[in-house]
Amino acid sequence: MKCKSLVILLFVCGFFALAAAEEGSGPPDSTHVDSIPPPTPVSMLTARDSENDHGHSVTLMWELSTDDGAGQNSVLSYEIFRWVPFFMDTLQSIRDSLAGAEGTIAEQLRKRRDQAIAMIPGAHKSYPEQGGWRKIGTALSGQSSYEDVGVKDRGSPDYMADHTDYYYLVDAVTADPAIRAPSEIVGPVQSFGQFFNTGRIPVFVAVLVFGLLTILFVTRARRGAELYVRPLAGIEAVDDAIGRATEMGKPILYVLGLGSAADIGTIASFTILGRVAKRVAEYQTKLIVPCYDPIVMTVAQETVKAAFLDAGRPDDYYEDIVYFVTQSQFAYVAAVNGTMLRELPATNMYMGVFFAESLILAETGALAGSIQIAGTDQVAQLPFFIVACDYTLIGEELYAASAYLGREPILLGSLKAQDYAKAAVIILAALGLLAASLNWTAFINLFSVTS
Amino acid sequence: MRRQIPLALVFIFGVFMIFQYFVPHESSEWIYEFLLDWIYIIGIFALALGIWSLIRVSVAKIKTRKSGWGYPVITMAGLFLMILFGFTGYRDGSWGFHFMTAEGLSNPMFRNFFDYIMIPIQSTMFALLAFFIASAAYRAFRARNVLASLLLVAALVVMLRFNPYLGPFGTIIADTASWLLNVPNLAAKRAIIIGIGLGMVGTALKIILGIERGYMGKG
Amino acid sequence: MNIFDRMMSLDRRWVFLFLAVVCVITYIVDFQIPIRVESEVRTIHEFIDTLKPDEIVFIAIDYDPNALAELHPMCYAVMEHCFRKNLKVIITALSQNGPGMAEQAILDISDSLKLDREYNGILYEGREIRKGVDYAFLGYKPYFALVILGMGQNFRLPFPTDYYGTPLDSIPMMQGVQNYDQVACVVDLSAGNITDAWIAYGQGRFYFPLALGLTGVMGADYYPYLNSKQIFGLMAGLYGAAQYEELADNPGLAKDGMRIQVYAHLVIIFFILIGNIGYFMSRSEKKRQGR
Amino acid sequence: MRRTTIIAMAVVLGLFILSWILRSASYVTVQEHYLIGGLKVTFSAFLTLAILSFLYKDNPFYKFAEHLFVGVSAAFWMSMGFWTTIVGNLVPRISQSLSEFFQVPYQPGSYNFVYFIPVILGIMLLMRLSRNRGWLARWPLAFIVGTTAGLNFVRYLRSDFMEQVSATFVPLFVDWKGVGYFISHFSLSASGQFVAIVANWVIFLGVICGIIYFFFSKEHKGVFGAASRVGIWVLMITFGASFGYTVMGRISLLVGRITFLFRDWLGWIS
Repeated sequence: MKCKSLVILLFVCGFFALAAAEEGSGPPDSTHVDSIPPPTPVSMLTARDSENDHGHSVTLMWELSTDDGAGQNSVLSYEIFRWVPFFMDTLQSIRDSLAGAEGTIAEQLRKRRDQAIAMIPGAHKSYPEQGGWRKIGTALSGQSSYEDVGVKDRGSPDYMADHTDYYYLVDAVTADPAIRAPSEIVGPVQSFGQFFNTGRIPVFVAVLVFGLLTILFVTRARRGAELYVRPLAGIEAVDDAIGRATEMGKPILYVLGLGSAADIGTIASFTILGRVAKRVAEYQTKLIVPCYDPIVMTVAQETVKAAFLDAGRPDDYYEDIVYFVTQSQFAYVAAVNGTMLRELPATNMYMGVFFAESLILAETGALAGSIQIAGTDQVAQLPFFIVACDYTLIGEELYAASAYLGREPILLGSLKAQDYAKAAVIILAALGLLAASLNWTAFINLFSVTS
Repeated sequence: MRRQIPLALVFIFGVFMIFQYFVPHESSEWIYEFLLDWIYIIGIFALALGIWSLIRVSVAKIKTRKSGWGYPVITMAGLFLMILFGFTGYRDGSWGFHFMTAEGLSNPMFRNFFDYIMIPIQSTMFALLAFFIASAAYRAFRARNVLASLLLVAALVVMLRFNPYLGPFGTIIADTASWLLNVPNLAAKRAIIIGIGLGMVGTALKIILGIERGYMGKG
Repeated sequence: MNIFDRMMSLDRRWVFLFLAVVCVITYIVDFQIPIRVESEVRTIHEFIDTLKPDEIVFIAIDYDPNALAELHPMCYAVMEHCFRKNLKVIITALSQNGPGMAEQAILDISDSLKLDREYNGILYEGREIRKGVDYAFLGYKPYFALVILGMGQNFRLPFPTDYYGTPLDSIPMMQGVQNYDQVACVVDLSAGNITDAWIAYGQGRFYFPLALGLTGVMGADYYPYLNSKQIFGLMAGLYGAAQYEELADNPGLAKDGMRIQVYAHLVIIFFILIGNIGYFMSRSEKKRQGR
Repeated sequence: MRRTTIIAMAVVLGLFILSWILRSASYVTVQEHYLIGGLKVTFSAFLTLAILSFLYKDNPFYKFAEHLFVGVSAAFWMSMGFWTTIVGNLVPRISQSLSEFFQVPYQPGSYNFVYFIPVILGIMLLMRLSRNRGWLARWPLAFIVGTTAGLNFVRYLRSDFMEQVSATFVPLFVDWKGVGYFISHFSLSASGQFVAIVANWVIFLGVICGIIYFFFSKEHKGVFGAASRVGIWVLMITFGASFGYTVMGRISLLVGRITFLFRDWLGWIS
């Protein structure tokens, strides 16, 4: 809920930034509106550089007007003003002429613009001479802060340069825009970018802990420590399925899903494909891999080719084992459906990222009488695979599958690291529950990532 | 060399992206945006490879003249017609290499193919799910054991949540259904998501460290 | 193969056929099904039903065409109910495509109001509803949060004129109507974050009775507001709309949709039961034969 | 066999033409020729039925629609990708003359040279087609995989791990307010602290047991095994409930197609 209202606030603020740029839509005919007594202004207005950002931003905070939500209850919004030197109009005029310019003139104008941008900090030094107050945004009643991020375009007169002195004031505004109360002026304040985001320290610690755990267990595994892994039905089925396909003389269909090569789920699927392809090559069974994403297709071709090489059968590899269909969800599904009913594969494997098509594929496969093994990290599609497939790797099991299939100690070692992390989660959850019940907020705050 | 350089690239870019996350400074954000743009651009080159693969597979099927060789001809016809519509257009009084104009698409046939071929097939494929969800339910919801029974009962309760013919049980079922959807659902999803998070993080780390190279065909 | 084995392994094409036939029949044949009504919809209906003639209901039509299927039926049901009860209605549309939705609803409801109808055993005579007398459509203004806040002071601040350009002061039904204080309740029909603004900046600040109409997916997120009494009623999705139609005895789009849904669900449940009966019977049969 | 196929084809063709004539006759719009309008609706309906026929069995009509869809959609995304990414994003950054050719505004900038890197990487990717230089294609792939692995590493650590863990930090002490209503009505929708606390307990235990189910390196025996068993129960209940919940949305999709066939095409319902 909190998150949702925050989104609204941002949304509204964004609109107001636009509104400030336009302005103009003046007060309506307010003859029939009762006259409103002037409200009290905001107090304790402060301005400072926004934390943990890339600069170009100043955060204002204040205490609400006593007439906001209380007192006369007349304050509807706060208008934020920044002192802007007339020099910024020069920037605007350069921008205007740049819009229509071409060739060498544009080149010169661009140079002039860059010079002008370099002069922004100097121009702000002239405060309070040679400039004026400009409305830069609005905060709704009840809000006691505002983040001024200016405009990202460096040529714009609203661009906020770093290391520049800015001055602000905030008006408490009533329903009648003419009736308002200005605050005191704050400034100078400068904005600048940070090199480390302190709000993300908890994530940083987690990265370190997790990285060290993984490296620790991988090195231990490399030294040859015995590691137990519990059996997973879906994984054991893979070998049987390949054997079955060989006996029946029918192909194996491997679907990588709709993910791109950027999805870790797809990358995990490549590894599984590699293992499957190797065994397929050994057994000399036919493999079919239709692809949705062209990059995924390219990687899958590499994977399968190398697997055939590994199995000592490079001559059996041909390019069209892995082929591209189309990058359209349902066209891809239509084609894979057709393949399933025409080639009648002994086994269908669905590994990777899937969306609504999961059930269409799995039901058609069941119709064709194939054994089906699925694995996905898309929580919403798990129910359909569970219902329609013979074996399903649920979430994390998909990632564990590559280690299981390879039985390599190094990969199994990293599974151990994941298990320790899970144990840590359980302990933390228990502690967190105590903390929440006893109102021990310090502990809870350890985990809050603020930006 | 042929294997080492790609692995080094993976390591360098992987580590860079991790550090980038903690550095809010402008220069770090610029590089981040550049890198994301690059991926899209490389993706288009890859798409050319994809289309090439589609054409090759289709042509190979046509050449064999085995039964059904006519269908790849339809694929190719659709492909080349749509490419023709997508890359030619009418603007400023002449036909040429255009796509959009101020009035919209410069070749209206592109839009027509989208509206009257792609849309109806796409939405019908999607609508097939209504049938498949029914057949999957019939086939799989059997009370064979504890797990299957739980699956079955939960699905039945939720499917009956707005059924008007249940009399006094209606409210209880509706309440139970919404409780199931809000409470255990949240628990299970969270457990799965934490597991997925760990699996993803572990896999990503293994990729960056070069332990997991299955995607390069080296297990 | 005995009957139970057959029940267990029906060709799935029977399932497809049965489902298709049921969906098409329930789509084409217009018959009524009962709808079980939940208390959160009943409160809305009761509230509006017990208002006296000429009281004002404020209907905020804040959705776009993509949520039309779920929210339009609610809008029709509530609006028709208000007009039949001789209430007056103020309408705003704070989402970009809202005015189109609102105008369509007003047009259709005016047509429907011309007919004599009997609802819940009471005969309502057909009548002409007039712009400015029975309803005022204020239109669309950007920055919904500010508009909601502004209307708390006076409707004339964000809307000096109505959607058609008539100054609010020349609209008969707006005489003496300043702000939410003169309105009996606000019904917000929205598919997005405008709902939050109505709760936070509208109800949270001016304390008028607020009821919500939402899409089915959003529903669960807003139940807490019912418990905290910030809203007095809530309709979620097609089912919520169907409940209102049921209460108002005015079957429409939502009940049509629910009819198909209920029967389609029953078909699926029917096949699940058949499969399970077959499974258990053939298993016990086999056990018996085994002995 | 062959003859029945031909008859079926002829019947469908006849119906198609009949529908075309009837639709055209009742087509009213001034924007386009009525024969074109009739053809559009008829062809859409034909494709819709062709896909639906797949439910009976694979057949030539489905194959036709499928193959047509694959070709058209592949070209659709290729055109869109070319015009938005190459022309919209790349060309304005790297070449003035090409920008003028495509009539897009040229956007010079001092860092634009970096946009040649993805072009080079893209060309390396195309090297796959060459027999000897195919290994070069691994470089761009390594770039993509490395970048996204790093990107996902931290982001998922945060969103799927840290934030989910801290979301389980909820108070679990029982507050007996509201227990009376819960018992008297046995209603899970009852408001009040008690039901909320029960929900918190269920969520907490469900999460713990669910996580235990995912342990790989420990045998699921004894207490641990029992917890893991509860974990998979919770998962199954959830999967069942989600499945049941999805039915409504899927039926709506079907109703959408029924509406198209019966209203827009056949014109039976207004």
